[in-house]
Amino acid sequence: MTHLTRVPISIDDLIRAVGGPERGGTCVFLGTVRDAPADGGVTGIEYSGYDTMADAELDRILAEAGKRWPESRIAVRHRLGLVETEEASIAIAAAAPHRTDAFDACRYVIEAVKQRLPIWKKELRADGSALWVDPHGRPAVVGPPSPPPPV
Amino acid sequence: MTHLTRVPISIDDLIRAVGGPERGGTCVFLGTVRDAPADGGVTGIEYSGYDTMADAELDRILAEAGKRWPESRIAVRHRLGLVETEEASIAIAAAAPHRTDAFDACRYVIEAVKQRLPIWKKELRADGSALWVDPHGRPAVVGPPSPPPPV
Amino acid sequence: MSTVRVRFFASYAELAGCETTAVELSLPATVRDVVRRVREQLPGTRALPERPLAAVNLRHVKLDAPVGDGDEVALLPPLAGG
Amino acid sequence: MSTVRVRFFASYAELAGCETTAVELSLPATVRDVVRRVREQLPGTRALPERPLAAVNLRHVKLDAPVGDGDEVALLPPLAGG
Repeated sequence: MTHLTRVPISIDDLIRAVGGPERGGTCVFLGTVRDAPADGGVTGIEYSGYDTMADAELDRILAEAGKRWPESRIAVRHRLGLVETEEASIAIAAAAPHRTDAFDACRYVIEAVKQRLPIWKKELRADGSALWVDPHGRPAVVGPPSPPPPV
Repeated sequence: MTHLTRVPISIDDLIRAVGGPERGGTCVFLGTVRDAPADGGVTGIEYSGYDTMADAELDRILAEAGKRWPESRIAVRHRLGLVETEEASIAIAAAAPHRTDAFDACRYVIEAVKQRLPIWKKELRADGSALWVDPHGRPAVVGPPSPPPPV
Repeated sequence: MSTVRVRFFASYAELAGCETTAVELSLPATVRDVVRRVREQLPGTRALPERPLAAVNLRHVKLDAPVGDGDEVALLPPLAGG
Repeated sequence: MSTVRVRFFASYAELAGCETTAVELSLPATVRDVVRRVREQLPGTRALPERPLAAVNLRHVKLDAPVGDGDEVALLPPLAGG
């Protein structure tokens, strides 16, 4: 089963996927695309990935978390393609009998995702330029966005 | 504005209430009513509260969190009345520019709620009995549920 | 004599047999004095813990907190929100 | 001679001018050997960092990890998931 999607993530579906009568706490994390007015405005981010590896890596991350918090149930979705400002690029839901485990498991997954997921983003600027984003450094201008944002 | 509600909580509305282009991380916590098969099954929980104080206390908790995480925006809803198994009795959403703050602010609110909110719950058992729940101790049988669960 | 309004909730309302009552007492007085007076007035409340959780005017307080005329004092069962 | 498939992503695909290529090399060989061969084959990849992130068969590896015939080697720009 794939954790990657090209359509908006349904938070309700994700919460339902991890819910259950024995799990009383659910922690959800959403990462949303931020605007950057200082850089002339960001209209969206184009996400691309090494799909097969990203999916395998997410499987491994969920398996690790499942081993560490055996009573938890966790689901994750990551967007690919164009994600507009304020939309969620990633959503994680972790449910557990007790809230501490739900928080910790959710946190574990997002930290592992940030460190390990082979996914890249190109910031689409309001002026029509596009930049590959290196979260650890400076973005570099690489030219006009491709493909152009849909109308 | 009241943080208390007698109808199911819309998570999407709560997320929208805290979202914004400068806040890239949103942490949501849901507390849901657990079943307790060992106790013969729980069909729901009847929540009652000291409404005016609960609302004031939630205002104070949100103000404290807002002072501690000034760039965050936080919303909370707590159910009153009958909440059926697997429904959320509480939902908190905290959005912030960075995920650590979103997690920490959300966690702060749920811990404060557990310690300070004047709300009580009566567990409705499958056998028709009802028990006031003391989260720090043993529930005590207090008689048949009132009002009876809706069909 | 001053009057404070006393509110009971959840299991305490069941023990008291009522949800609100009025208590008269001379000032200065504390929440502890209110609890003492309530025990005299409503025999069911003798089953309450020696030192119940309390609030005055919508804020948690200790039992030695002062009360004034017109205050709303609440006696709170163990909290179970969330 | 053995063959490994090499994949480029995002900015590295732009530098390489392609998304996949095949590299031939004699075993034993490591990812570092693959990177060296890629630099010879595709001049654009000389702009890649000395020690790029790499994966073999969908797993992160260090540059001294061995590669075998038929392996899929990927060179990964700084990760930006989440």
